[in-house]
Amino acid sequence: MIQRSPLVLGKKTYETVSNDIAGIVERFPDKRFFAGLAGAQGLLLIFLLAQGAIVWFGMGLMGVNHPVGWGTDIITFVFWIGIGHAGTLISAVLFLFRQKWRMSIARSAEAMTVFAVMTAGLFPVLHTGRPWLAYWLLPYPNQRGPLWVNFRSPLVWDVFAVSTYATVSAVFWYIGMVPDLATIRDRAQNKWRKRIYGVLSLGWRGTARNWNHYEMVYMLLAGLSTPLVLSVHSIVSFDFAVAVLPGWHTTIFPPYFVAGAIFSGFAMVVTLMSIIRELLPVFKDYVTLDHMENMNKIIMATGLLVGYAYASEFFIAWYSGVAYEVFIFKNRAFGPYGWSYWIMVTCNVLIPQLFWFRYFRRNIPWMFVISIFVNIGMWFERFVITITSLHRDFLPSSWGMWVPTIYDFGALFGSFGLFFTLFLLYIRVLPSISMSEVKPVLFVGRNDGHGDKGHSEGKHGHH
Amino acid sequence: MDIIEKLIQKARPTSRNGVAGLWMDEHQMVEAAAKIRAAGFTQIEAISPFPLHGIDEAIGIPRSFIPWVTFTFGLAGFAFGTWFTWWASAVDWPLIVGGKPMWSLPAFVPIMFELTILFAALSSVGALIFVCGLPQVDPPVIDPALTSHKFALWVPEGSAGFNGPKLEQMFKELGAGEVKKAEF
Amino acid sequence: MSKKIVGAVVVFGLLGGLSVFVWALSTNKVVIGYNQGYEPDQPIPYSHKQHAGDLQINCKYCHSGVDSSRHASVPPLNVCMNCHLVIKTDSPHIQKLTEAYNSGKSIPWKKVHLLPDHVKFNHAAHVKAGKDCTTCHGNIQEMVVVKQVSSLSMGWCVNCHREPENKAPLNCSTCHY
Amino acid sequence: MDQNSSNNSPGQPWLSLEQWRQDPEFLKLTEKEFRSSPLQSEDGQSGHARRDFLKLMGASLALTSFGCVRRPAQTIIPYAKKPPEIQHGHPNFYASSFVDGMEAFGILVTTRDGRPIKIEGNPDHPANMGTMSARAHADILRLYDPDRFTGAKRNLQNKNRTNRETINAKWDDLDKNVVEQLNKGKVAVLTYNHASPTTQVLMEEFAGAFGGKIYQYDDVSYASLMEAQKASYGSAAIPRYRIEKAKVIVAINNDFLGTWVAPVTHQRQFASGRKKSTEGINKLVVFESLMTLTGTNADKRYRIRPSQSLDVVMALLHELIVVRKQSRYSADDGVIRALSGFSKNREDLSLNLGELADELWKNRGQSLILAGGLTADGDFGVALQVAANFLNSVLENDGKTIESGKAVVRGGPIGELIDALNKKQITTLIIHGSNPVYSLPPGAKFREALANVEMLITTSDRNDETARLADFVATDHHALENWGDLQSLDGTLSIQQPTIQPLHDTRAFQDSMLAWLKGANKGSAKAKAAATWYDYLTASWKPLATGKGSFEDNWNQILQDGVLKTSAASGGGRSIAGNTLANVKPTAKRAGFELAIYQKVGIGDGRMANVPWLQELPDPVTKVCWDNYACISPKDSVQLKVKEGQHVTLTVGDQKVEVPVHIQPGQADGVVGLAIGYGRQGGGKVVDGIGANAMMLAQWSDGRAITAGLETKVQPLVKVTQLAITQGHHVMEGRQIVVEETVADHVKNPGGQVHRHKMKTMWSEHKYNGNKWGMVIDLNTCTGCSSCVVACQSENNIPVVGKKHVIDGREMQWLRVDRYYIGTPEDPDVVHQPLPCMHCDNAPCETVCPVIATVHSDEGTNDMIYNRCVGTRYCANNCPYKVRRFNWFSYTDIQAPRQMALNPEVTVRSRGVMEKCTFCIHRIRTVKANHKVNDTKLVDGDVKTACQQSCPTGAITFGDLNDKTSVVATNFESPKSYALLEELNTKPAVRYQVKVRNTDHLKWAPKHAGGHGGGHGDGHKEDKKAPGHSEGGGH
Repeated sequence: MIQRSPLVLGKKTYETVSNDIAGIVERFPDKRFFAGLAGAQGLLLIFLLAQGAIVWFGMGLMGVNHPVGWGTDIITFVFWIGIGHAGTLISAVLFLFRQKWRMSIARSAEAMTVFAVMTAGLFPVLHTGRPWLAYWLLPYPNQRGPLWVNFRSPLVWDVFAVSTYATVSAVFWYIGMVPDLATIRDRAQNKWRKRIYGVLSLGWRGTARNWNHYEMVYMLLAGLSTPLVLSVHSIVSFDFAVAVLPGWHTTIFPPYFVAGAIFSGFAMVVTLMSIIRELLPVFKDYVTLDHMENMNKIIMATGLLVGYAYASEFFIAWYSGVAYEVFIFKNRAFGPYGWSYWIMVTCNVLIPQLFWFRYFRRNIPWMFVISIFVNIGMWFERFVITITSLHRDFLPSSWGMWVPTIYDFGALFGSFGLFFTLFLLYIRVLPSISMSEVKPVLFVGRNDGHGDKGHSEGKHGHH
Repeated sequence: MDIIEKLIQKARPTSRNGVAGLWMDEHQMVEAAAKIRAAGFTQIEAISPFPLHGIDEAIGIPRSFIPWVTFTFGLAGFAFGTWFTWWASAVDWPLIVGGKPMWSLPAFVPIMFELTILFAALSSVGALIFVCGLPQVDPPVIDPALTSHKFALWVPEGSAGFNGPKLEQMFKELGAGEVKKAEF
Repeated sequence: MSKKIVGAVVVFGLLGGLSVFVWALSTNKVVIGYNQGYEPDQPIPYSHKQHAGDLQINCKYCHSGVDSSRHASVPPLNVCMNCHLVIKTDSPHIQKLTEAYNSGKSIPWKKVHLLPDHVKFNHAAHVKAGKDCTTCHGNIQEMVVVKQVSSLSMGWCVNCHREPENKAPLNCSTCHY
Repeated sequence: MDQNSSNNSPGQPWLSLEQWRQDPEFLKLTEKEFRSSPLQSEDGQSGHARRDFLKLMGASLALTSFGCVRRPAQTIIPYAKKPPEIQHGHPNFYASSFVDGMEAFGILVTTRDGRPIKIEGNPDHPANMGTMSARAHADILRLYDPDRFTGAKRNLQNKNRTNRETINAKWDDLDKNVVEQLNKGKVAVLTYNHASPTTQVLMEEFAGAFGGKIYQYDDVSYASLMEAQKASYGSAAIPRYRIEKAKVIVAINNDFLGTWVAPVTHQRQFASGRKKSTEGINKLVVFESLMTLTGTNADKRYRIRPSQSLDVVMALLHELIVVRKQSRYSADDGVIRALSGFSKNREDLSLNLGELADELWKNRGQSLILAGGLTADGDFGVALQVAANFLNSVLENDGKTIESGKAVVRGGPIGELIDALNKKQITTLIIHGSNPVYSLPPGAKFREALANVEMLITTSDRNDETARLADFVATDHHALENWGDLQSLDGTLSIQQPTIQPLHDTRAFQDSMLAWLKGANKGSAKAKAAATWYDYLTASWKPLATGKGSFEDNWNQILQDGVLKTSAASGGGRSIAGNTLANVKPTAKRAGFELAIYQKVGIGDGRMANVPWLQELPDPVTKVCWDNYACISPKDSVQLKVKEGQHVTLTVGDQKVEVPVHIQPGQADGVVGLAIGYGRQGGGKVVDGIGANAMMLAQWSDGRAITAGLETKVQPLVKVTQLAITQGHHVMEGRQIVVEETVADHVKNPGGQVHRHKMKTMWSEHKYNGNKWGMVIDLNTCTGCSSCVVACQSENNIPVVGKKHVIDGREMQWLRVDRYYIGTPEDPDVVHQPLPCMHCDNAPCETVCPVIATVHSDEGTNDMIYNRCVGTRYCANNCPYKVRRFNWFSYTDIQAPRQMALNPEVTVRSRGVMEKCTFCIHRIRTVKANHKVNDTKLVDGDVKTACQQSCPTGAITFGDLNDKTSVVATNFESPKSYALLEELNTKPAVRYQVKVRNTDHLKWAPKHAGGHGGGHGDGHKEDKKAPGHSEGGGH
């Protein structure tokens, strides 16, 4: 067995772990936090203004037109949904693979998932011409006959997939948080804090019988979330793959989208963790360079997968001999939107190659910059898919161009405001590292006195 | 204020008196639990800030039944998804959509799948909440540190084979840092 | 344990109630938001009970478009005046009618049965299919003030179209275009 | 002089300028004028609230309030006294007539509850046989134009008519002033071609009574054509062209299919010769400078400069008479001498016309030479027409493909009027129906000449350029508000009857003339007996409306028919007056660019340019709307280093205009084209400020506007504007979109060039047991005229979005006509393809709609349920034909009273919903409901879509595909038919029939773009060179 480095630095004990993590919630935040929150809320205000104007005056404020019926809203929807994959992946898939290094980042990654899916979920609603009627997409009994929805439409699949995903990942996140909320409750000196966290913790008592069921449910949720997370981006990719459009109508989309989602999700986790490590230095003990390096390795691997998908799309287009396909891919790379294609390739395939070098994998500023590039690249991937396929399809007469307006920028950048507002609030009011999961692996890789490794290992999923 | 207090008091779960022992080290506690059980104590509760390896065997907790709930409801979700998509599209109001058959089974698979997962996941969580008796309002706390860094064993008075003094004695012998009568 | 039972009863009771409500809504047992029962006062208190009920005037005498047009049409005042030039001319209401007729100003009747603009209903086709006026409008011959008896919701239309004996089309474009 | 009398003093209103400024009554009047100005929307009160039909508006569908607003209550206001012919929910049709330039034809006006909502062609009228031009459809919006004058106006002018104040005039005051002035004599009436015989009689009577003279001026003049007819045949009448009889048609700078003389008739005639695709299909050879609609339909097309038009005719004559020694003139020295004078020009022309000459000679008596039009109306304009007449007579076409026509001369030429004005022989001028101040070249100095009249009266319906100079505006009715009669070029008499009470306080010009005659106590007994113009008209028709019954019966019958069926004159032969070539002299060679002013198919002479439908109608050739622009050839654009939309200054003499450039493939090098009808300053809110007035560059010579062959300097500027172009790309990229066949191929194997696919499906298809609606569009007869586009827009309440939104790619027309270039940008072939919703059996749009807002009916139509739509736009993305249109904003806020033209049968769409072609489902529903109610059976031809009804060439057939005997079913299954993008297996219910080009080889053979295997690599080869403005400024 290879001697591994400790998962948690700083010779923590159970008590100091509680102090560290619950302490973030218990202390009054510093100025940097409020500065960050103000910035995020400024962006959120832009989002509200932009989307409010669009709802009030019409979708025409954005750049969408004929033939490019989908623009920033859908691109950003897919972008955020993609981001929302890393959390469940870390908490569920890595859990099933017994990856102990997931423990300290799982909670924040899950929170990121929930907020990203919330942000994403707004876009399909707001991109419709009549968002106030978006509830018609739900198959609820009604007085129209009743009239149901079209279960053949990928958008209805989306409704089911995204809402199931949002529900399950929120529940997963919350159930995981319950014991930690109980910790905060029991530590609370302030009556109201005790009450609020008392309610949030559902009165969790931590008996062995409860832990028995709890662990089982946690594993079941992880097991259910794994196919779910794969299905969600597969179904989002069906939005495109089920259409007849050249450039959309491809069978490679589900795995390609899932790989891209993991790619972008991990990049976003790296981005967030790089920020939080600076904002809350206590995190440095829990989210160590080893963690970051692991994630960077995954980014590089999925980056290669995505690069493979880009290449195979071109190959298949050529190999199929369908002129429409051939044209659309030539147009992608060398047409009027060719620049976006090359931004995508550079950011997603070329730049992550730096992670072949240990230096870049373990250097926080570098990985921060690279993760930002990956985020940009992944936004442009969806841009390339959406815009370049739509703008020149079957009949040349209906070809056109798409030009963004300030409302497009408002919707895109504003959505970061919503996401970061939620995330920053989460950091301050909820246990941002899973104490009940970190404590069992506290001594992994440590040679100091307390207990032997074997004892604490493999507590989860023992059954 | 008082009203809230009163409401909380009313809604509190019923608790029993018993004897609790508190440990700082989880391994000692697990070993102690096995020994106490061997000594004939029943209805032992082990309280810990995180799940403990080996405690189930130590105090005789059987494997959780929740997977059966998950499976049943997952199946129900699948069945509901299959039936509902068929009924709504082909029976209740059949409409010609894209030249596809009224019952376009391949197109309904995503719905069926998502409903399977949704039903299974929510039922599992529902079962957890039900079986753990959650939510509980202001449950009794033996020691606030039990959700942080301490570990406790607690045996209720009146349980089969209960012997207060013997228990206290054993707790102390097995390394409990603190032994006390406690409501739980 | 008793608390759990109370909780379970409450939860299942709510779920059951919701299901019944939803079932009632979608089968038109209960109607929300469709102005069923709307019964406005008209500028002249014209009584269908008196004209169609007691006097047994055929509906088509006034609503002449009903078997030939999409609209049953509210009669022009000259139809009223066919009789009321001589009948009950001392009534203040009839005097109001006569005045409106003579000045060419007409009467602003309150519309009772209101379909949204995106619904196209053809009276003639329904009359041709053998539907009696009362099927939708209720016992109009007994109404002193006309009241919207049917919900006129889409489900109400569709459920009648679904009856096999009506052989009515169920295309969306039957009514919406 | 007291103030009141000065106000009313007709002779010197401009002298009272200072006085009336202090007059409170006048101030009040001016105030009122501005308050009730047509530019402000709240004039509903004074304008038309009093109209009867509006009482019904409350009941008849609050059209603009689409949505679910339930209460507060609406009211039903029935008629007090219902006119017996009106039944709520049923349209009434009134036969009437329409005149546009030289063209007059019969129309049927659909009215709902007393308001006209749509104009259709009158099937009984021989000129159009039920079909229509785009402009005729647009006439309905001219009726509801908010910029119309709401009554008589008076302008208080200063001495030079450069400054004025407009006030409302009372008709009585106006009449008093006018009559007083008329009694002074020296009267002239300047009229347009109103095409009305009875109006002409009245006008002549009127002019005679006041010792005046009638002059004629049309915004687009056919003076040179008529002059040449007179020179060649002794009569200035425009002849009747029998294009359907011609096997070879040669058009020399003549856009007879688009704009010249009577395009609707010409299109039908041309198409009937086109339909004979297996035997004797006609051949159209076009020589032209610009790319016109006619040029796009050419089988063989030559590019010439405008000044070479005459050379082409003379070269053909030379080939026939001198080279081939054919015809009776082969020994005529005079003719040969005239031809020899052109040897230098023939050399410059350097076209090999021998083959064409042979073909013409072979088909003599079955050929037709059409020449001239604005684009060839240079100083050689008359000579060109004379030569063309001569060529036609050499080819023995007189009496066969050309018959003598009815004269349409309404008065003396305008040149004489200007002379008379300058000589101060006229003190009172009445201008009726034309706008010479706008459309005469500056060189005519008409505006200056007007300073010499004491009183100028116009009948303008708006505050246009001419009306602004008038003292009185005796605002005329719109034609749909007025009685009248029209005579079309073939002599057919038709009736124009009002279909609505006048919307405003306007008066028919004929009534004005009668009133003024009465006021002066003059005129014939008939005029004196006539209380109204209607009386005068019926009195005049007494001798015509003969038949079995009484006059009333016959008159009513004529009103019902709309046309006097016995009146079409049979055309006669005619003979040319010998050698008419003596005066035909070679034209001087031009240096640099030659100007070619032209008419657009949609805008025409600009008379209806304030109708937004026409502004937004993409030009059939350029696909640009909302602008005029300088067309230059691709080669010239390279030389001048200008790009699409870059501004240039065009300079002719000392006149300049600044316009953006449009690079037009197929245009002759060294030519710059500019459309008329733009640069208006008084046309109305829609048109004002758009483009530049092309006539500013035209010259005035010999009483004729010279609009072509003028040496022009083209100077590029820095400024670039985007042109609103509706088509994104202009070549087919090697895809099977429009399939062309040569005649030889087509005869051997019709449809043989179509690459067909064997499609397999995974599941059984749905059965359509009742009706299954389908459409076939014959690309061979479609000329691209775009009449269908406006017909659809009018029928289906389709909004107009404006230039900005068209540039953004948000045009709303449900039916678009795609135009593709084939071959090189220098010399492409052109094809047109109307593209409605395909109503695919396997519709991709339906599959992806989450809320079932678009589904199939059991009659095979793809229905769009607006009220269910939430607007995801997924359907539009997934439509391979891109026919779906989204309401990006709320387009329901239509300026009053234009909303009165809305069709109550069709739901007005709100913001955020998708819409598209419905196959006119409301017409299907109405017809089927009527059959049900009347216990009758649906037969083929009962249901016509709006586009089908409007198509002048009958290229669109529609009906029940399950009825195997129907025309559409036969066409649908014909081997000539193919489904667009068949390889996608969408199974469209619309099919196209191949285009046949009467040529030996095509410029490009369609390659197949879909599925099976390789071999398509070289499919784009030719296209590489093909013209493509890539994105061309649109979108």
